[in-house]
Amino acid sequence: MEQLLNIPAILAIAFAGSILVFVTHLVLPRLRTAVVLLLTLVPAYLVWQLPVDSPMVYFSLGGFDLSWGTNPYSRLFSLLIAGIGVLSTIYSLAFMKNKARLGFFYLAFLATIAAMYGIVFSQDLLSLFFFWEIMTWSSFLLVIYYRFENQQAGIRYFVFSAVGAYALLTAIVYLYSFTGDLSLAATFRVIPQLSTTQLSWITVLFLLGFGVKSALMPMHVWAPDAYRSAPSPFTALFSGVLSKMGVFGMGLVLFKFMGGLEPGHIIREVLAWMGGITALLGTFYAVFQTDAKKLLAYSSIAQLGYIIVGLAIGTPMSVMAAIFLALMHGIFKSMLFMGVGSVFHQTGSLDLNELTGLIRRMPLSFVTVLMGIITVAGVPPLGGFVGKWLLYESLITSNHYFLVIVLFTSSTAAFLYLYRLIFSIFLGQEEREFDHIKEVSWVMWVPMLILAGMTLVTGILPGIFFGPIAEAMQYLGFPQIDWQMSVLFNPWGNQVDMLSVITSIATVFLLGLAFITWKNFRTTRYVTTKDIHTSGEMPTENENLTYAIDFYRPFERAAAPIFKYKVTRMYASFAENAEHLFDLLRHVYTGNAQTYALYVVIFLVILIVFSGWIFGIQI
Amino acid sequence: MSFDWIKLLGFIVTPLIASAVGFTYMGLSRKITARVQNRIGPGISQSFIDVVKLYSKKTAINHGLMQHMGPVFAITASITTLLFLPVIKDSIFFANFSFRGDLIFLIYIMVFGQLGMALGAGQTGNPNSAIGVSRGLSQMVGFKVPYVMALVAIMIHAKSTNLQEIIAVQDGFRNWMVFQMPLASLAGLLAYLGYMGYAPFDVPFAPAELASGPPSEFGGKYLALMMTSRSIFTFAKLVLFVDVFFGGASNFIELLIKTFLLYLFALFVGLVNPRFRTEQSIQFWWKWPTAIGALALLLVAWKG
Amino acid sequence: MIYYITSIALILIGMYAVLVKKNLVKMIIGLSLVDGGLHLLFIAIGYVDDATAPIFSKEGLSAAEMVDPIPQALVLTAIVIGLAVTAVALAIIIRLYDHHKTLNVNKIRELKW
Amino acid sequence: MNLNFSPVHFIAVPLFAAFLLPLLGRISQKLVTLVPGIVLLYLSAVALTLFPQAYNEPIVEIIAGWRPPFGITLVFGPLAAFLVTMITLIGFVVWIYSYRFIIRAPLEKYYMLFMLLIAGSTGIILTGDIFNLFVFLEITAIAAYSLTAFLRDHNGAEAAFKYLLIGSFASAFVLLAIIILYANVGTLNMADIAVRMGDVPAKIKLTIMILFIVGLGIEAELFPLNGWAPDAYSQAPSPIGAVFAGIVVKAAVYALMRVLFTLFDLPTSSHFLVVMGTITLLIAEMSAMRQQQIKRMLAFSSIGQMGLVLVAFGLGTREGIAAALFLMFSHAIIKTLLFFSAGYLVFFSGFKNISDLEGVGREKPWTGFFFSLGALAIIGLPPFSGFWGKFYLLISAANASHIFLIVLILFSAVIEAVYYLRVVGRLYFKKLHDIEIRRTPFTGLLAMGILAIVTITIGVYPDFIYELVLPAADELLDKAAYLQYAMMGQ
Repeated sequence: MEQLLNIPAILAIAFAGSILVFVTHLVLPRLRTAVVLLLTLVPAYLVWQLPVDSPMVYFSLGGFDLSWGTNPYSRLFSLLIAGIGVLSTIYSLAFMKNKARLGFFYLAFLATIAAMYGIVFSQDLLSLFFFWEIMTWSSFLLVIYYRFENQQAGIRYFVFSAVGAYALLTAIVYLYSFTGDLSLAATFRVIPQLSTTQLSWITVLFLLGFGVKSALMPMHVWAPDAYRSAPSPFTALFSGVLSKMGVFGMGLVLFKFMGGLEPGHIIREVLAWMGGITALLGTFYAVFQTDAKKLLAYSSIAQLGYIIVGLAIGTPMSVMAAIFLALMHGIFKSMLFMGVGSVFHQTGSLDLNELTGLIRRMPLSFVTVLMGIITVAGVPPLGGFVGKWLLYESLITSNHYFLVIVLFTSSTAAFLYLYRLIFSIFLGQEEREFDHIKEVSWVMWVPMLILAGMTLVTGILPGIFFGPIAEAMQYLGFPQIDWQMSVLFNPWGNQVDMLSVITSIATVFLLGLAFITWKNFRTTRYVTTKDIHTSGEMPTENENLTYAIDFYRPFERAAAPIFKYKVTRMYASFAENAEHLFDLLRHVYTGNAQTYALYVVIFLVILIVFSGWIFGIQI
Repeated sequence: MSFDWIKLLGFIVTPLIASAVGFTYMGLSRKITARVQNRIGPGISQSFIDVVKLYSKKTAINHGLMQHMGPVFAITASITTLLFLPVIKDSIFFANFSFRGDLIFLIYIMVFGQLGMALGAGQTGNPNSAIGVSRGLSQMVGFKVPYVMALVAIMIHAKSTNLQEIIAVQDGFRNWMVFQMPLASLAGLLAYLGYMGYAPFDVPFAPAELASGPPSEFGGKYLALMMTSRSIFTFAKLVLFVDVFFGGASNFIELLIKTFLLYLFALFVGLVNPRFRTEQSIQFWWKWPTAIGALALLLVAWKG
Repeated sequence: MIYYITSIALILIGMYAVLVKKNLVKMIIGLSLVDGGLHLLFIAIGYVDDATAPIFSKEGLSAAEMVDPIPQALVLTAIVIGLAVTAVALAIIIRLYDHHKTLNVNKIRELKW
Repeated sequence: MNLNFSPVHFIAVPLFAAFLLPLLGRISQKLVTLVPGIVLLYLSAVALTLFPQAYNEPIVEIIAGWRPPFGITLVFGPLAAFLVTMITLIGFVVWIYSYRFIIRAPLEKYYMLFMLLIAGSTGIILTGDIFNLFVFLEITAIAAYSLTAFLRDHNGAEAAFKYLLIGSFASAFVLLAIIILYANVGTLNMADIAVRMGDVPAKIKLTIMILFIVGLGIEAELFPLNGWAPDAYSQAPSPIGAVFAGIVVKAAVYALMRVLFTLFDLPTSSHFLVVMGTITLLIAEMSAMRQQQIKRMLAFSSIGQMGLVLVAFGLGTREGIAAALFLMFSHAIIKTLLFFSAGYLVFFSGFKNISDLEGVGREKPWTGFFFSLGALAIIGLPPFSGFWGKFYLLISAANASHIFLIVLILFSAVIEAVYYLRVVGRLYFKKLHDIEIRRTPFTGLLAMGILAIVTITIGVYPDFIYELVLPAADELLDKAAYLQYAMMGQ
């Protein structure tokens, strides 16, 4: 009985929590912090102690039989939600301090988390969609939280989400017309009986729906602005976890629903290539951003491209890579958004051309961002490397040669924006105007450093993720997968031992550090960043020589042909033309009473004249 | 796991030998360059003298922690790369971690040092450093494309991502990748030019224009460590290319010959070429080398 | 038969007035004509040749000799309704004239699209 | 509970109240505002009392002692019970809202017409006599014309004239249809007509049906016939706009469906309804996209929703009709909420332009909140009632294999999302114009609050309504049973 109540209890607490916080904010603002903390920690704890295969909860709503439950796959994602959810909530406590409309903020924030729990626990398509939509509008509310910012971002986000959600809905009702039952179990049973065409349509619709949320190109245009406009604690959750709901759904569709789609099926290949192109173009766009959050937003799009490639290829190794990357992306991208958010919180700016030399002012944020970019870049020994390695090896061993090139190019280009991010914000010459900047309060840096620690741990011992992922993949229909705590290996038998890697790196690094610190310790001087020579001259105090504007102009020139076509512009012109058409159409309402009367008579005449044809003869 | 003293010794000695070879090559390159330009040039040992001088300098300045650690990052990456490379075929002494010398891992660990260096250079606040980094990273995107194409083609050909197995496949002169897979090798060698950073692809470090670019604010122990790292790294890169394209080396002499010839190739190309602008070099790599690499990939895919 | 023809003619004339005449009052007259035609038609349906009014005015009058009483009752109601509509319409037209100083339907088009 | 309520109350009480109000106006204005509330409260109570009874065993009330098929009957089955209850409850909420809304205008006229509207609408739903239906339709229409022109400072007269002109066409066609019908079957009781329909030649039957479709379609806002609707909605006072959307159109749709389902065989007209409904939906949503005036936009949105309802009816399956009824209910609630909140948001502005809304949301947080909530609900997002309506509709469309239809419906939903969110965006994002803001009185907020709570409650627990609409759908489909009890066994 206790276990039976667990999932409903989690969802009830989580949803009631969002409303409770709203009320608390109105009635007793002092208690708000405590209530927020309590209402994120309690559901997170309950999620943590849920058994992997908790019994299903069945109930009926609106004439449909619904069910909730957990399985290894959903548990994996629920833990991601719980973890990042709690950390970003804690972070938000300090970030949002003294901001306006906190009740509204936490209402939407907690509702989003609750809806995501709902999505992963849903064992039927209706609850899935139900929570999916709640997640959409609650996150929409957060995207438009800063009211004076460009509302276009919010509407674009919403419209794309709506299109995606409706694709999902179409697929769901279409499936329902065959099954007559919305539960996942029944759906899985019926799917083998469908024809290939039907199956393909359903798959494509589902993928469209989930693809929008995971910002798959060309459905990504909402993402940069939406990520940019949302408050940073939420962006962390948004990019880190919310976008993973799309991945969650894709995994479900590609392996659970469409078991019939063997690896190499055209849909899989197309999806994989879309993911690859997303990864490539997302990275290239990120290189030219001058806004830190927008840069990270494009980076998110690109990283999700990798994940989608892995899922689409569908070999055991690639799926493992994809899910691993999904978890890693949840960790490192929320960490990066938090780090950049801290900078924004202290300086009020996200402009890479304006910020400079903050490393000594905000060392902990710097460490976070540093770890973050190393992870994103996929450089060993941090966790990002593990995911990338698995993905590349799986692509090579499954004969996706050109895809691997695309991904590789993308990840090489990723160094560009990553370096620019950290360089422009933290490195370069220090500015007088930033002298007063201090490190953020511990409430903000503790979550950041916890995540940074996670990237290191997963780099050395990726097995702590492999275990749950392997279980989840068994749920998805893969055979038992061998894994080891810290050794990666591919189907050809080649391997990388992360322990020897870390041994080597740590030993050399520590020795080198000891050497360079110990040697001439006394005579080594620290000088300011103004104490440099350029062409033999020293810059004066109010001169800033940091090279930050148009950082990659040569690259931009080289890559110019790629950016000739802008999909955003295409959508915009489509929307504009559609609106013109609509505008034209509404002129049928001429405003003249006589015209309307004429319509009536003409309609009547048409009906009578063509009655046989319209109504059939058999009256 | 039994603890092998030979192995431990190997861990220590391999980098030392590598740096020695690296410094020698650097000295040679200066000499050769001078001769080509009809100068006498410094002695071959000049690089050794330089680095010893730098190490023995008493004072050093830094602009913050990141600059302090930048050279450490660099040397870490260089040595780790080296340790995972099969320097000499089947040698226990040089084996180190090379039985796990995975190519993709190597590609990534090689960036580690460059990233650390770039960060260190970034903190100095010298605009030349930042410009150099910007150019270097941009160029990297250029040459990585044909480079990875070549490597992937070879990995598929060898049905392995492990360097030792790739060497094993190239047993015998005729089975060297240069002959087995000429297209991939051509693409790889063109990318190799970019990797080595000699003209025409030396715009990131252009001494006359950028005051050597990234390292321009480094001095004393920092520069010394960086130079050491660079010497090791140069050697490691040469070994990697020899391993991948020229069948590795079964003894030290063979290794020296092969690496030196490879080194000379880059040097000579540089000596007769002017400098490309950044976007020119990127576009260069994205045209012919990439096309050749793609062709190589297609061929390998077609062969199955 | 003549009733049917007359009533249909009335309806059509009314329709014509509504659809073609630009004057609001004429349009309302047209509506009234349509109404009148409909009422006449309704009565005509219930009409039986040589029958009396549906009142038991004489001894021994059988139901078959009377016209159908229901249409007549209904038409009474319909006439009342038509009257009410016409009254409202005229009131509205007065308001429109006050506001627009015209009765041309084409010129009263502030609400459109 | 042996109180002897009768369905007659639904017509008689408001009718009586309507004629009483002018007299009361002589005594006290306070009474004039209170009495309609009492009447509607009473009607709601009656409706709720009779509700279980109607679902058990339909109540058939005979007027003036003549048994069917000769006399006039009132049929209070599940369908009628559902709709009447909805109407009275919404009427009551509208009264709460109106309580402080109409201030300068002559109160007794307003409430008299409002009562007539209620009486007419309930009459349409309750009556079992086709001519009676016509009469109630006319009562409703005349009240509606007058209410459209109620505010002198708007273009009410123009809107009212258009409404009247087209409405008169509607009544003419309905009357003509009734005449032809009577000429052929010789009876006016709908159940009786349905029984005798078999003898009517197909051509004539078809003509009658077309006349009914056009006549009632005008009131039900079918596409080419709905030119009057946006004008009337936008020019009538805000509560009346809500009444049009929530009550009058619903009654008209009921009339159309009752005629089509009971008098004619359905499948022949169903595809027609689906197609016309879709066209109505699309044209209306597209027209709403670029509207300048908020109430006009709401009007087009209403038309679009009615298109959805027609589509759902047109599917003709049990789930389809249930979906249609659910949609009617949820639309009545949500659109009323939207009209209410929009009414106060633009209260100060003569033109009620959307551009006047800029920044108002921050000055009037609650009203803005309710509008935003209504917007989210009507787009069809969970957990609001709008979602379930659409979902049921889509499910039944999928069961009928109308995949293309689903795509069109969802396409229109996207358009809807765009224009509603634009307005919501303006409420909050733009700078406030330099205008005087009028506070929303408590009664207004109360009315909106009730509706908001209802829409969320049903959104979270739709069974509450869904279990009520299923028997109602059965009633509409099961012609034989209707004939059985409407004829009182004869």
